[in-house]
Amino acid sequence: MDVRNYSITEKEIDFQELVRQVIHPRSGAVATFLGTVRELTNGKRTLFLEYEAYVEMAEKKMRQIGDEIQEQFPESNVAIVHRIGRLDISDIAVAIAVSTPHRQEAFAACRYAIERIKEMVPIWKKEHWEDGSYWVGDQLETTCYPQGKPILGGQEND
Amino acid sequence: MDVRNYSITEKEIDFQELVRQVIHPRSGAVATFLGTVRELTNGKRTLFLEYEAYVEMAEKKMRQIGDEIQEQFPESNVAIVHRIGRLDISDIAVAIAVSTPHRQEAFAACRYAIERIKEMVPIWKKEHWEDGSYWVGDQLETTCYPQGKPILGGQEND
Amino acid sequence: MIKVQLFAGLAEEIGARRVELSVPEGTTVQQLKRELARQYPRLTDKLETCMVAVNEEYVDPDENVTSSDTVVLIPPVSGG
Amino acid sequence: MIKVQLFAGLAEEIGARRVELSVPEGTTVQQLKRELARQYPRLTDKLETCMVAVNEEYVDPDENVTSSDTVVLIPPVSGG
Repeated sequence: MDVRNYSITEKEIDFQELVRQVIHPRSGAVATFLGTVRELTNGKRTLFLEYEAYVEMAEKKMRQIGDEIQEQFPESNVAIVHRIGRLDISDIAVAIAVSTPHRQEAFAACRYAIERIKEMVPIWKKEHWEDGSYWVGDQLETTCYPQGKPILGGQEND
Repeated sequence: MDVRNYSITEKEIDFQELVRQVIHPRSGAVATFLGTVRELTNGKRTLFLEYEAYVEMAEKKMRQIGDEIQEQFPESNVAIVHRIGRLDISDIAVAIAVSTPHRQEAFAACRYAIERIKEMVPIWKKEHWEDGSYWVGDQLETTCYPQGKPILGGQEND
Repeated sequence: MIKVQLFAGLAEEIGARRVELSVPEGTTVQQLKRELARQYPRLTDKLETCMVAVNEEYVDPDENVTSSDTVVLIPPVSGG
Repeated sequence: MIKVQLFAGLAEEIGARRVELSVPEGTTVQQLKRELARQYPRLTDKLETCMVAVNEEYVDPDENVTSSDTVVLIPPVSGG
């Protein structure tokens, strides 16, 4: 699998290109997931988001997620791209595409990918509101790592 | 919801446009599903497929599926397009996009949509091989409707 | 006279996408299928697994149809 | 001297993306965090919820680090 299938970008995500990367004669199904910037979270209005990544490790971890999926589903093809920088409402922050011979596997793999990204890919999000801003994952109500390693289930934007 | 969100087309599916139709400030997640033409089914090589639809009713039934989803997930947006005519290997036959505030609902709704399409939207597929062709759903091994109405689970291409 | 539309394998089997059947107004869907099978014996097996849509909705076999209805035979679907 | 990279809220808190700590070669990740908290007391709470990546892999607190390692503090992630 090509390394470009897993990337961090500062540009708008080319969704069509991502899907093209995974479509394959052996596949009958492509499931994709897009995380978009939502305006309201818990009743609070977001103005925009700022994403930052430890790029080298983030790309490596996204590739690892792809490898994990291909271990479970040997005939799958995976592509993941995450955008960083300033993102406005409705912008696409993350896009995942997985192709498999049959649809059940495509859905399962796609869900797995987004859960794993939220669990352990070193990317951070700063919310900006009218009255302030904060780094999600940086406040009391968010994930902490009592075991020193990521566990499932943090604060969710989608 | 706009009627154009549910359509049968003879042209290549504009996937990006489909996603654009469902992205919404209230949404944080878009799940999509693409059914693509797979080359091998049960070890047999497909040359191409031919899809036919009872267009008026198919669009009406796809819209009904969207309505069923919006009943379950009031904040969802749905778009479905199915292509007909001759489709070659790796061409996209059906594309579904669902946006919701959170990702669990988007995945659930997207899966629901494809199952329902396969269950009851009047579209038919003819497989063409080196040594012949047949209308799927027209042979002994495929779905029959003992109750006179569609039941879940037919022959699957994806 | 009731017009019936055919699709996919059904249309191919008899080389027509539309047939007219002389059945009384208000006949049931079931009777309509029986008349079709009588006129086109090759359709008999396929008709057994067919649904019928009247005015773009699936109907039960005991539904009545008239000449103003749009009647369509729906073989098992295979879209997606 | 061990160089440590910081991201997100951690970097913002001290206004730097990189700090150098004079700790002995082969010190543990846990000791490194303690030294950081000593030099930057404002980071203390945040450090508790931080992971540490050495050469782009998450490591346990008792892992040893040397000056040739790439050491990065990873606050709880929030991508996706």
